[in-house]
Formats: sequence, C-alpha cells, structure tokens
Amino acid sequence: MGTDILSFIIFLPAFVAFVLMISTTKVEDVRNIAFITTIIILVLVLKTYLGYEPNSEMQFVTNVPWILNYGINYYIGVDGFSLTILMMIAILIPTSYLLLWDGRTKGYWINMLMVQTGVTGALLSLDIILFYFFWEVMLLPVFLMIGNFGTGNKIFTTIKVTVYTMFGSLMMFVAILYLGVAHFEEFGTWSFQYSDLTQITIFSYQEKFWLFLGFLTAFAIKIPLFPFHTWIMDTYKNAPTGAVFLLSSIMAKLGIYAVVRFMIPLFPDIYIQFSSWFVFIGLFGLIYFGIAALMQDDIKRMFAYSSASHLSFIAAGIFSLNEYGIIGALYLVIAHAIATGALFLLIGVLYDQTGIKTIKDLGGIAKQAPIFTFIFAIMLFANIGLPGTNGFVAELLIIFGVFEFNQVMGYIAAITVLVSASFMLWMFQRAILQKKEGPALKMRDLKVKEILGLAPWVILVFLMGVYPEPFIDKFEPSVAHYLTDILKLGAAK
Amino acid sequence: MMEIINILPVLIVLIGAVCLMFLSMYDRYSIKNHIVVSCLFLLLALAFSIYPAGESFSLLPYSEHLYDLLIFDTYANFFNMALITGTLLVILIGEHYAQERSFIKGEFFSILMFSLFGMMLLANANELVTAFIALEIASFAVYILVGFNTENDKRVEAIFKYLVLGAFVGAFYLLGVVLIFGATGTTHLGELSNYITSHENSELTLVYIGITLILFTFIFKIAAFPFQSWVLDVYRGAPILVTAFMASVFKVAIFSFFLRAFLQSFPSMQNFWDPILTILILFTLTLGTWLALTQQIVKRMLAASSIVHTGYLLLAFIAVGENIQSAYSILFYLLSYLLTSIGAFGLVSHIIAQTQVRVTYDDFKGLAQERPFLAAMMTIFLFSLAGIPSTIGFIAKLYVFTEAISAGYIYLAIYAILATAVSIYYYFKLIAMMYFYPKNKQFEEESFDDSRISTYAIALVAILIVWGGIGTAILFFIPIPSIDGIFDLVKISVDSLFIR
Amino acid sequence: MTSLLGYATVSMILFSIGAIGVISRRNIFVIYMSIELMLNAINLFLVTFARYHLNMDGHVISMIVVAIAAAEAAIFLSVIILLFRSKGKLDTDIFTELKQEVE
Amino acid sequence: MHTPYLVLIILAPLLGALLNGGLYLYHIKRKAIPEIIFALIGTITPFIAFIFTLLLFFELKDTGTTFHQTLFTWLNINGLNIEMKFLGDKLAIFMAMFVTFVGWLIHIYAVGYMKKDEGFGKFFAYFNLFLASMLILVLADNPIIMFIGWEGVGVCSYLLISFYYTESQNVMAGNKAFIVNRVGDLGFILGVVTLFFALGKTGLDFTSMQENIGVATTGTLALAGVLLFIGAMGKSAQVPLYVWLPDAMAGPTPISALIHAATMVTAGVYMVARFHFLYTGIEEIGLFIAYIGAISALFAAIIATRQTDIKKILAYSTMSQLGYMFIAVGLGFYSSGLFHVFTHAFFKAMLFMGAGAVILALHHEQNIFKMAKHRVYQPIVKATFLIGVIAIAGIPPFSGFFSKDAILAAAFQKEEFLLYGIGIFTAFLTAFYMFRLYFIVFVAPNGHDVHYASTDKTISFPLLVLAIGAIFAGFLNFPAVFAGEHQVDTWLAQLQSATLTLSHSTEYILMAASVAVAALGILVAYIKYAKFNLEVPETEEGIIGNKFYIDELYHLLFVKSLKKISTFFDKVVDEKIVDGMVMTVSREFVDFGKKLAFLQNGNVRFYALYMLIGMSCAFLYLYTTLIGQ
Amino acid sequence: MIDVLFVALAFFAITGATSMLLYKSPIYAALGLLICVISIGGLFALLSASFMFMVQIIVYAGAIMTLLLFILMYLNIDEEDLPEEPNRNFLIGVGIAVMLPINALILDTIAKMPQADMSVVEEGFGGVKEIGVLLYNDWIIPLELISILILIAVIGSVVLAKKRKAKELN
Repeated sequence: MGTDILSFIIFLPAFVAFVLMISTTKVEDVRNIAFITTIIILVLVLKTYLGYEPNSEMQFVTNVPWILNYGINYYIGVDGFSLTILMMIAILIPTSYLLLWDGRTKGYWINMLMVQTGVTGALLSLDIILFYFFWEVMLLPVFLMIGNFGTGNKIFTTIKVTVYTMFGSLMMFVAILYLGVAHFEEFGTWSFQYSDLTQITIFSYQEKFWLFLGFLTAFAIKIPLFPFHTWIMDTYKNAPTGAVFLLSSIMAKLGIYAVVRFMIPLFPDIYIQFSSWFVFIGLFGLIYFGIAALMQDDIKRMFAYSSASHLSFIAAGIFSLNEYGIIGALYLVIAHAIATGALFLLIGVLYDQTGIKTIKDLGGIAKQAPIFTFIFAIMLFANIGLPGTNGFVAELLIIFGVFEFNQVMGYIAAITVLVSASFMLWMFQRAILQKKEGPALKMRDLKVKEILGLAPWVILVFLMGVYPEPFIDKFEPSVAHYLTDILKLGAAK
Repeated sequence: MMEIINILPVLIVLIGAVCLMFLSMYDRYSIKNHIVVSCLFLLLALAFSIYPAGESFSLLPYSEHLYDLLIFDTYANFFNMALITGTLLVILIGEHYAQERSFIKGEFFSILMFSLFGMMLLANANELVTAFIALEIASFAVYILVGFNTENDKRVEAIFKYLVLGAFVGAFYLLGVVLIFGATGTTHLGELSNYITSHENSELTLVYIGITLILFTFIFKIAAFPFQSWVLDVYRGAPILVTAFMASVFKVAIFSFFLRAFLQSFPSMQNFWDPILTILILFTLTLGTWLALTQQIVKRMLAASSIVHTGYLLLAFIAVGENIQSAYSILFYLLSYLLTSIGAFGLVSHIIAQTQVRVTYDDFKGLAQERPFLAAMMTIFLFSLAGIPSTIGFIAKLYVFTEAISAGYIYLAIYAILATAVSIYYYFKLIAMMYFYPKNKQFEEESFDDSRISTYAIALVAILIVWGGIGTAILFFIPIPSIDGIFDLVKISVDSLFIR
Repeated sequence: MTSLLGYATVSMILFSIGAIGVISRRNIFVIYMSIELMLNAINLFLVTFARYHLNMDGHVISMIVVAIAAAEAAIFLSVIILLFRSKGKLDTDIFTELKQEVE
Repeated sequence: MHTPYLVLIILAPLLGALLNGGLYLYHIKRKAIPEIIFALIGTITPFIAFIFTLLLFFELKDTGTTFHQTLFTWLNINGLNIEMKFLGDKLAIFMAMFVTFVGWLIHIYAVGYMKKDEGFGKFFAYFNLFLASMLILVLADNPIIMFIGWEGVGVCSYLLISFYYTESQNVMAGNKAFIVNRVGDLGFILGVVTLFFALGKTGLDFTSMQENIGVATTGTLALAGVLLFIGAMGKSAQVPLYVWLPDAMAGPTPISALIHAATMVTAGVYMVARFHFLYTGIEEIGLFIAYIGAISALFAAIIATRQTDIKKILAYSTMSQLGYMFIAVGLGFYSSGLFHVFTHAFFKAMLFMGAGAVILALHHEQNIFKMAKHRVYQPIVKATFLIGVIAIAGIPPFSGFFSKDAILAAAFQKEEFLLYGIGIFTAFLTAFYMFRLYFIVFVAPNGHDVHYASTDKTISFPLLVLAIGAIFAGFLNFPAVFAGEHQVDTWLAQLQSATLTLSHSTEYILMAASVAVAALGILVAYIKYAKFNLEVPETEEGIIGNKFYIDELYHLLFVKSLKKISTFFDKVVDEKIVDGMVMTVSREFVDFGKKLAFLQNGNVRFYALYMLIGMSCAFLYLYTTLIGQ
Repeated sequence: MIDVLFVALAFFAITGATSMLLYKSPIYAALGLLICVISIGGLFALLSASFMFMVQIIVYAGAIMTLLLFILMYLNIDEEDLPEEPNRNFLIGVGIAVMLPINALILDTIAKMPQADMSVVEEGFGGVKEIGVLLYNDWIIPLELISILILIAVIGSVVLAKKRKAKELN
C-alpha cells in the first residue's frame, strides 16, 4: 500500500461491491461486510489525516499515466480542502449505515459502496478527466437507488435527475476538452492535469468566459444554485433515505469543492470579475429557498429547500474571494453535511416507523421518542447555526467574508440567522412536538446501535463549535495558498 | 515477409465461404456444424491477419498479376482484423438465435462469409471499380441475408427497399466513376492522386463532381441524412442477427474504403465538402435524435441511435481535413461502435431467440429480476452507447470530440454533445424498464438456459468494452496492454496510408 | 454534332429519365427497368469517354457494369417474384408495413 | 491577572446541566431517579459558582486588578483573532455576583415549585444550562464569545418557555421568543462585524477595542452602535421587539423569574454598558437609546394597567423598568442603570416568586380576579409581595427608590425634561398598577374567609432572602445627599459614567416629587381597588386591554405575508415558471420528433425522392462554387 | 451521315426511355426499354465499340430483356393488378426539377472540355482482341470478382425464390 493508500481508499469499496455482486450471500452478510469495509476506510482516512502536514502542498500523491496519448494520468492527492471533506465522508458513511441498518436489499448496500468510490475518487482526483470520470460514475448508483428503492413517481424522477445532471456535466466535458486542446496548442503536449491547465495563457476573454460557464453549469446544477434547482425537490421527495443522504450531504458538497478545486485556479480573473454576481445569486438563493421552505408540507421536500438555501449561502461564501468567506464556506460544508445528513437519516427512521412524511400528519413524536427528539433537536440547532455548534462558526465566518467583500451584501448575508430558524423551528413544533395520537404512537425510540452511530456526529457538532481552530488549521494554509498564489497571480496574469 | 501471408486472410475467408456453400448442400449437417466450420475458418483468417499486426507496412503483392488493384497495408490489415472479429462475434452471439430459427439454413453462413469477403476486399481495394465490385459483393450478400426468411412479409419488404435504394445509389456511384474516368482517364487511386496533384483546381471540376457522387454513396451506406430513411425499415425488417452484422461490421467496412480514398487520393480537396458535411452532420444528429426518441421498438431505437453515432463519425470525418489525428479517432470510434452495437443487437437477438415478443420497451420490463446477468450486460452496452465513463464508448467520444475541437469545429462538437445529452434519455429509459419495473406476467413460465456460447460471447464483449473504457486505470500497477495499445495500433494503421 | 457533348447529353438524359422513373412510378417492374436504364446510360457515357480518350478501359468497365446489371437482374427478379407472392400486387405503395408507428 | 476561577464559575452550572441532562435521559429510558438528586445537583452547582464569584469579588476588592483567563485560541484567521478568554473586571464581577446569587435562590425556589413535575430533571438541566450561558455572556472577553452566551440564553429561554411542549401555544410562544430574539441577534452580529472592520481588523476583545476606538469614523461607530442596540432591544424587550416577553409567561414561574427578573433581559443593558466606550463617543445614539427606553417604559406601564394575568402584569412592569435602565445608560449614567438592574433583580425576582407561590397555591390560576375569589392566606408570601410592590413603586427607603430616583435625576440633569416627564409619569403608573395588583390579589374583599395555606420551605426561604435584598439593596449606592458615598458608582468607575452634579436642593425637590407621584399612584389604586367588587371583574378590552393591537399588526405584517410569499415561490415560481419551462421544452422536443414520422412513411419512392432532393441541393452548392468561380 | 444516324439513334433511345416512363402497362414499358437499349447499342457502334455493341445486343436485348419479359409472362399480371398512379405526372415534374441541376452542372462542365474527333476508328480499337487482351491482363481481378458476384447472385436468387414450404415438408 504505502503511498497508494489513497487509491486503496478509493477502490476498496468498488472492489468489495463487485465481489459481493457476483457472490450470492445473504443480505445481512452483505451489509456487515459493507459496514466493515467502510470502517476500514475510516481507519485509513484517519491515518492519512494524521499523516498530513498542514501546508499548501499536495500530499500522498500518486501520479501514473493512464492514457499516454492524451497525457491523461491517474493523478490523485490530497490537500487541505479534500482532506477535510474526505474525513467528513469517511465518518459520515459508516454511521449512516447504522441508521439504514434494517430492511434494505442487497443492491442497496452495493450501490452505497459504489457511491463511496465515486465520491472519493472525484474528491481526490487531480487530473480533470479522471475527475470527470468519477463525477459521472458516482451518479449511476444513485440513479439505480432512486429507481429501485424510491417512492412515488420514482422512475420519472430518477430519469429526470440523471438527464438533468448529466446535461450539466456534459457541458463541463466540452469545456474540459477545449482546455486540453488549448494546452496542446500552446505547449505541444497533451495534459489534463489541472495544475498544467492553469498555465494556459492563450485564451481570449470570450473563450474564458464560456469555459467558465461550461464548468459552472455542471456545478451549479449539482450544488444547486438558483435557476437550476428544480430537480432536487422531486428527487429528495421520492428518493430513498440513503440516496437523499448521499445527494444532500456528500454530492452537493462535491459541487462546492469542485468550484474551489477547479474554477478558482482555472479562471481566476473571470471568477473575480463575476464574483459579485454569484455572491448575489447565493444570497438570493439563501433567502428564496428559505422562504419557499416555510410552507412545505412534505418534510423531505422542506429539507430539500433548506439544504438548497444553505448551499446557496455556502456558494456566496466561496465566491466572496477572501479567507473568511472561503474557510467559512468549507467549514459550513462539513457542518451542513453532518447536520443535514443526520436529519435526513432521522427522518428516514421516522418514515420507516410511521410511514408518513407530511408535516401536518406528524407530531407527538417527542413523547414517544425522547432520545430521537434530543438528537434531532441538536442537529436542528446546528443546522440553524446556534453558537456552540459548528454551524455557528461557519455562518459567522461567511458573514465576515461577505461583509468584507461588500458591506451591503454582508448585511443581507446576516439574514441567514433568521431564515433557517423560522421554518426549522416551525417544522419542529408541528412535526415533532405537540400532542398527536395515531401514527405517532407507532414511533419507536432510537436503538442503541443508532445512538452509537450518531454519537460521533453529535460530538463533532459541539467539538467543532467550541474549539474550531484545530480543524481550520488543517486547511487554512491551502486557502491562503489559493487566495494569494493562485487567485491574485491568476488575476494579474 | 512472404507476400502470400498478406493475401491469405482474404483467401481463407473466400475458401471458407465456398466450403460452406458446398456443406450447405447436405441436409445432414446441422447448423451447429456450419457454425463450427465458419468459426474455424474465421479464426484461421484472424490468426493470419494478426500475424503482421503492429508493424507498419504498405505493399502491392504480385504486382504483375494483380496490377496494383489491391493494396495490402497496416490500414487494411487493421480493418481485416476488425471485420473478422466482428463477424466472429456476430456468429458466436447469434449461435442461439440461429439454432432457434427454422429459416436459417447452411447457406446463411456461406453468404455471411461471402459478404465478409467482399468487405475485406473493400478494405484492400485500391481502385474505384474494384471497390465497387467488392461493395456490391458485400451488399448483395447482405441483401440476401436481409431477405433470408422469405415467408415473412416484413423481410421481403426490407430486402426490396434495400435493394432498390442500393441499386439506385450504386448507379450514382458509377456515374461518379464515369466522370472521374472521363476527366482523368483512370480509376486507379494512386494515379488519380498523381493527376490531382499535378493539375490545378479549374481543371478538376469533373473530378469534384465525381467525388461528390461517390461521397453520396458513402453517406448512403453509412446512413446519414438525407439517406437515413432506409435504415430504420431495413434494420427493423431484417433478422436481428443480420441487423447486428449490418449495423456493426458493414459500417466499419464502408468506412475502410472511403476513408482510404479521401486520405490517400484527394487529401488536398478535403475541405471542399466541409459546408455540405456540416449541414449533413447537423441534420443527421438532430433527425437521428428525434427518431430515436420516438421509437417504441428497441431494435428501431438502436437503429435510430446508430444514425446519431454516424453523426459523431462524420464529425470526426469532417475534421480529417484539418488534422490527421481525427482519422485515428474515426478508427477508434469504429472499433468501439463495432463492439458495442454487436453487443447490444446480439444481446437482443439472444433474448428474442426463444420468444417472439421482446421487441418493444415494455417487453423489457422486469428483465433484471428474470435474467439479471443479461440485464447487467445490456446496461453496460447502453452505457457505452451513451458514452458514460468506464466504457469504451466514453474514450471514443473523448477522442472524437477532442480532435473535432482541436480541428476548430467547436460548435459542431457542442451540438454533438447536446445530442449525447438527449441520447442519455432514451438509453436510460431502457435501463429503467429493465430494472425498475416488476416482471411481465407473460414470461414467467418460460425457462431459459443462459449457460451457452452466446452468453459467454456477450460476456466477452462486455468485458472488452469495460476494459477498453478503464484500460489500466485501476490496475495501474499491473502491466497489461492499455488503451494506448489500441491508440498506437490505430496510429500506425492510418500512417501506413502515407508510406508511398 | 457527334461531339462529346452530344453523347454526354444523350446519356445524361437517359440517366435522368431512369432516376425519374424510380421516384415517379409505382409499378415495381418499371422501377427495375428504370434502374437498368440508368446503368445503360452509364455504359453509354463510359464508351463515349473511352472513345474520347481512345482508352479502352472504358469498354472493360462498361462490360463489368453489364455484368453487375445482370447479377442485379437475377436478385431483383427473384425479389419481384417474392413480392408478388406475398401481396399479389406489384405496387410499391402497398409495401409500407415497416413505416414508423407513432403511439 | 490570570486566575483559574473564572472558567470554574461557568463550568460549575454547565457541569450541572450535563449531569442533569444525562441523568434525566437515563431516568426516562432506564429506571427512575429520585427528584432529590436532580435537586441537589441543580442547586449546588449555582452555589459553587456563587462562591467562586464571591472569592473573586473580595480579591478584587483588595487588589483592584482585573482578572483574565485565556483557555485557547478559538479562531485565528487573518486578523480575526478570537480567544476563548474570560474577563473578570469589576463590571463583570458585579454582574456575575447577583446573577449567581439570585440565580441560586431561584434554583432553590424551583425545587419547591417544580415538585412532582415529570420533567423535573430536564427542568434543572435547562436551568443550569441557562445560568451557564448567562455567565458566559457576562464574563466573556470579546463580543463573539459573548454572543455564544447571548444566543445560549436565547435558546435556553426557548427550551424553558416551550417546556410543556405538548401544548402548541407554549411552543408557539417559545418560537416567537426565539425568532424575535434572533432579529436582535442579527443586529448584534452586524454590529460586531461592522465594528471589527471599522476598527481595521484590530482584534475583537473589549480592551483592544477600547484602545482603538479612535480609529473609526463617527458615522460607522453610530451605525455599529445602533445595530448593537437592536440586539439589546431584542434581549431586553424594548419597543418594538418586546412582543415576545408577555407570551413568554407560558413557562413555569421560576423561569419567568430567572429570565425576566434577574438575568436575561438585563443582558441588553449589560451589553450596552460593556460597549460604553463606543456609546460615550456618540451622544445622539445614546439619546436615541434613552428615548426608546422611555417609550418602552411608558408603553409597558400603560398596558400593564389593564392586564388581568398576574404574570403578564409583572412582565410588563419588567419591561417598563428596563426602559428606565435604558434611559440611564442612554444618557451615559451606566452605573445608575446597572444599579437599577441590581435592585430590580431583587424585588422583581421576589415578586415573580411570590406570584408563583400564589399561583401554585391556587392550582395554576393566573387571572387576578379569579385568584382573589378563592384567595388563601400565605403570610410570608403576602408580606414579601407587599415589600416588593413598595420597592418597585419607589417608596424610600426601599431599594427601588434610590435606583429609580437616580435615573430620574440624571434625566433632569441632562435637561431632557421630556424624558424626565415620561419617567415621572411612568413612576406614577407603576405605583398604580402594582398596587392594583396587590389590592386585587391580597386585599379586596371576596366575601368568604380565607384559610391558611402552608408554603414550602424551599419557596419561602428565597422569598425572605430576597426581601432583605429588596429592602436594603438601595443603601449600597447611598447617594451623596444623604452623605452616602455611592459604593456602586465608585465600584463601577471603569465605565466613566456621568455623575450627578445637581445641587442638593434640586435633588431634594426631585426626590420629593417622585415620592409624591408614587404616593399618588398608590392612593388612586387604593381608592379604586381596595374595596373592589370582585363580582364584576375587569376584562382585557379596549385599545389598551388589547395592547394597542400590536401583536395582530405584527402577525399581519410578517407572518401572514411571509406565508403567502412562500406559497407563491413554491407553487408558482418553481413549479410553474422554472421547472415548468424545463419540462415544457423537453416535452415539446419529443412531440416534434413524433411529428417527423411522415419522413418514415415506408415508401421506397419517397425515400429515393429525399435522396434526389438532397443530392440536387448539394449540386446547387457545387454549381455556385465550381462554375461560379 | 454519322450525324443523321446519331440524331436518329438518340431520338429512338430517348423516345424508348420516355415511353418506358409513361406507359402504364409493364409490357409496353419493357418494349420501350428494349428499343432504347438497342438504339444505345447503335450508339456504341457509332463510337466504334464494336464488341460492346455485340454485348449490348446479346446480353441486354437478348438475355436480360427476355428474362424480364419471361418473368412478366410468368406472373401474368392482368390489368386490375396494375397500381393506380394518380400523381405520376406531378412526380415526374418534381423529378425533372430535381434532376435539372445535376444535368446542368455535368453537361456544363463537359462542354468546357477540349473538343476531340469522335469519328469512327477503323482498326485496333474496341475489337474483341484488344478488349480480351486488356481484360485478361489489367482487369483480371475485377473479372474474377465479377464471377464471384454472379455466383452470389445465383445462390441468392435460388435461396430467395425457391419454395421453402415444399422443403419444410420432407
């Protein structure tokens, strides 16, 4: 293994999934094996995390040629950003297994493993074609999951989400190829490593703009930003819990990550020039989705809107072009992943027990399941950025960032304090608290297994909220590196 | 090396065809025997064509007898390999279908071999008339194969349409040949290129017209707009095995000659047709997409989508004028399309071998529960057709689009990408049918034996496709031949065209 | 009068008539004849050019074309027989089973 | 001077909260735990905090050096350096002192009050948590850490108000409190951010801010000041963000006592005092604050005169007292304001507890007239309640008199006679409605004799302690007129608050005036209510009874309209416009494809025709290029 | 003299072709084609392609046309089997319009080509011997291929036309 530890982390789940696919084992065994796999990966990631020195360098790099004729390499490595998110994924997934434990089929677990490979690969790949490779691949298991285990109008939904997102990524694909060609024309050699692609200087303004747009389409759909959001509503509503969890708390984050990883270095000047627009769109989305979430009746759909709102806020932070904003955004990426992930999983439990997901039919849960309610409340408060939870640190930093970017927008950004609180608490009141007979009585409290699964998340929420510095130290250098070296220089270029 | 070796593959196929013809006279030889015999011959031919593979050569053996009408170079060799492999796979996958269907007799394989012979000649032809005859041999054989089941009205109609239109276009090809002959006094590609290089444009009008007419024949055979109409009907009407053969192998063969002609003889005139081709590509992509979207029958959908793929190929073809790289990309794409379409059509043939009904989208419902293995294979093929990463289709698209862009056809490339985006819809619809619906009641009592050669052949194709898509990405620490191997093969094949 | 252009004109006219026959007539026999006519026109063209260049390759090619025409005839006529067997008519417009069906 | 105790002050109740919470979960999931354990944990931890505070207080008294304690660097990004650091200067210790003390007493009280309640353990967990966050707020060294406490008390109040969560209106009240507070927090955050950038990213802790205050322009400072004050409005229930306070009475009484009397609501005043260096720079903002305070005071007093719910009356009186405090701090008399906070803590807490005791005795009946009907005899409660009422009415020598009078004098000295007028009138109203309350509940004849009802020790003990405080707390700031030496003012000298420079004669006059006004109020109340006929109780009607319809107005403005917009976004913009467009386009695309079926009519001749047409088009192109050239 | 012949033959050829295009009954059409083919043969003669002249007469006029007529008789199609062709003339019009550019372009180009004497050559051109020599040297491969082509055609016509039912029985 040695230096290939990252490759191991990436491909172990896929390998296991493949073996399980062809073998004919019972569902329980499949689940246990899958769970153990994720645990192994968690350990490996932990090893990586500790072995990582906080500086702006790429580390644990593996770089071997894949398709020589086009200079496409199998080129992976971590830096501050990816490491943090990698850690997040590695922690989130195994615990999510514990909450999905019962009543799943074999295919469900295999798909979960596949997705893990996809996201990890996309996260770690530094060759842009490789990135595209994983970026597409990670969608397929979700396609299958929604179609197989979804509810309601699932087939329409799954085809819609697939075509919608693939459309975006194909736009990015053209842009990628164009970049490669440009690199070839300028330097006479093929290369798709993003570090090389950033060296290209021959672009005219128009070209850069359109390329930027090409990338943006893909990421804006995945995140999603304002006009491209309509797919998530049906998807979150109809998709099975696991898929929603993956989509909301991991894949959407990859969209953000990709913006930082590829769009900042590739098109710094366009990025700077249009940042104010995107900050605006982000803030608009924050408020728009927040308000739209208020009157949702389907609880999953409401959370779809709420994640959209948060992610728009994250995007605003990313585009605010300063350390506060970007660090805050990345911090919120993790915070939101934990909080929303937990909430979706808990709602999954709720749905499995009671079989209802309309807010007005729920209620009275707190009496039945105090511990469920307890954790639910913690995650909810983390989600609305209560001081002491990690959400607060992130939101505070983003507000600082946006404020530094532009004072007026800073004032708008602070509205986040209000937006999520309003609809979240209202939902909490109607869905969980109050007194209701009937379906609520079917609700059971969390099992010990599930509590153990969620415990690390709860701890993280508070740990990261009370003592954020060590976590931020891990990726602050990378951010600084991006801002000073890449962004400023690129703008100068 | 000995000259005979170059000619051997073609000869072997011919001999095989004749042998099978005699074999088919006796009723006591079952279909199985025919399959075995033809496979033996094909394997032999394949062996001989693989023997010189990898080295770059271009020679005119037995010049004093053949009078340079046939040329043997790496390019032709590449195509010979592809064609033979394709035919072999078609026969192996179709083994099930061939044994289930009563109308398939021994002649079938003989004619199949004849058409293969014609196609290989086409790849080797170095002269317009010879090429036409080779093309006619191949086409005639295919006509017959299409109409093989004479009891079925659809078949008859299909062969009728194919025949009329083929002959009609053939006449135009001949007209083109005539005009070129009239202008230059020769039909030999080599001399033709000399003539073209030695005269300037104003004297070449007639040649231009002639080549345009020949180009039309080419476009007809690969079924691009406005010559696409026959494809759906003929593919639908033909026995699905033949459809697989036409869609994959025949298309490759067509490209073999015309690409040679355009690269070798009139490279200087390439860009003259760009405006026409641009329009053709736009319409081909659009129309193909629309037709594919609206089909109910899976076979027709695949046929229509093959039109779209033709569009991609033409995109690379138009780019050849600007950079030779895209010629490589054409060959690679052909290879990937060969495998994929054989896989897809062949798999459908395997499924409908026992039942008559698996034709429409709805009939595929619940296949995953019923025959999960086949469903998985089909999924792989559809992914490859849609160009999803981890299949060879993705690499091929990457290749084609990259070259098109670097040739400066960025807008066409974007258009093609859009077509791809739509194509995801109709391919994934089928996957959804297979996986997300409960199984149809009417098939439940049927029993399947999936442990037979067809299945293994399908699996082989699927493995090839995935390997071609992933190459050595995963096993990057194990030295097995990677995608680059194919790239290099393609390179030297194309380069061998310019040796003299 | 007996110039290259004259012969060319004649053969082109014949060729066009053949082409028009294919698209305008419904009788399958006539369609077949039209194709034969086109081939003949091509032959005439070839021979004309052979004379023009004093290059007898033209003759050979036209012979080959004749042979191809003959082969085509064989297939074509057998198909015609098949068609007549299946429908008892020789009308192209009734052979449209394979047309696109829209739900 | 570094000290290890500061954090312990906070940790003690926090630990209590954690313990209680954990035990409570165990209690409900596994096996029951006797209440006494919760009670012990819940009451001892605040006491420990109080002891530590006391220690520091005496040390501070001797040495006079302020304490610091840095735990770790909370955040350090590019100038934004936030230490997890606590500051124990005189102001903080002063505040912490009575917070812990009163808090402790209220905890004890709660033991008695919450007896037999199923949520006993949970209650104490919340309670300790509340105290902990309040102490964070008080002891924080920089506004960010302060904000943690600030929000902490907010969420605790949310949890406590919606303590009986099965009743939806309780939860609603909790939500209201939380959201309205959040509006304030919005202001607070923005104030801090503005200040941070206004001071050129030079640190965020109070000391460095105080040093660099000169860097910023007055304009930005004014902005920051207003924004911060919005935060104070939210917390301290000033106009217009006061609406949550009356509803917050939904919670158990000790909560009201703790939240409203002693601690949470005074946070706003404390915060303004903390930022005194900011406000001294900007007089007009101070004036604005003072007026807001005055308006709130008057407004609340007026409403209180018509309320029938005992706790609501107390709540409104709290609000109006807070108004006084803001008048003081607004005018720069920080120490006077804080002194009022101090005194107010005692008597208001006591009043709430007394009310609670009565309510408890009457099985949770809160309407004063109904209470009067079946009144019970609780001598201690009655006595202490009377003391409290007198104190709040401002009758010397009770504590309320000194603190309130100082504020009025300040207003007079600043020659803000309007403020003075409002203040004096509010004093009259205060006396009136408090005594109205007293007379109705305890005095007015209700026909039948009242039987004795025993009061729990845990309830009566805090009442008595506080009563002492209510009576004598005033002397801690014995004014110079009576040859006192303003201990509190001198203690809080660091605030550089303005001092009274009026001549003694005027002071005497002012005192006389306020006393007279108070007496008048009591008189009116006596005439009107001492012999009040309980058969015809007053009801909350008329514009005052309905609190000027402010709640309804807000509901219309914010809640209703927001819901409408939300539905519009969801149902119209998203489904119809955005998604509708996407889906329509794709559907149209497919339909058009279906229209193309005529190209596939299956007729050979037409296929041939297409081909020919295509060819001839190509030939037209050739004609133009070849012959044209 | 030559010109007269040329004009006459061309006229016959075109009329024959036109009649083939216009006559409803396939028999008449076939006869029209026959006239056309024969006159084309005449034109071959004018172009001093004596061998091709023979081939034309024998193969076309002889073999193919006879075969065609034979099939016609064999299927003995009677009048009512013949399809109605309402819009034939319209389609012919369309066809002419479509074919015009092609003709125009080709003929225009050919008109630009240098003139050459097209009179009859007596010796050494287009005779059996010369063609034979040419055929069996330069063009041997196409010749062989043609044989294969015809072989396939034969097999094909057998496969297609033979009555399968009878075979199924035994």
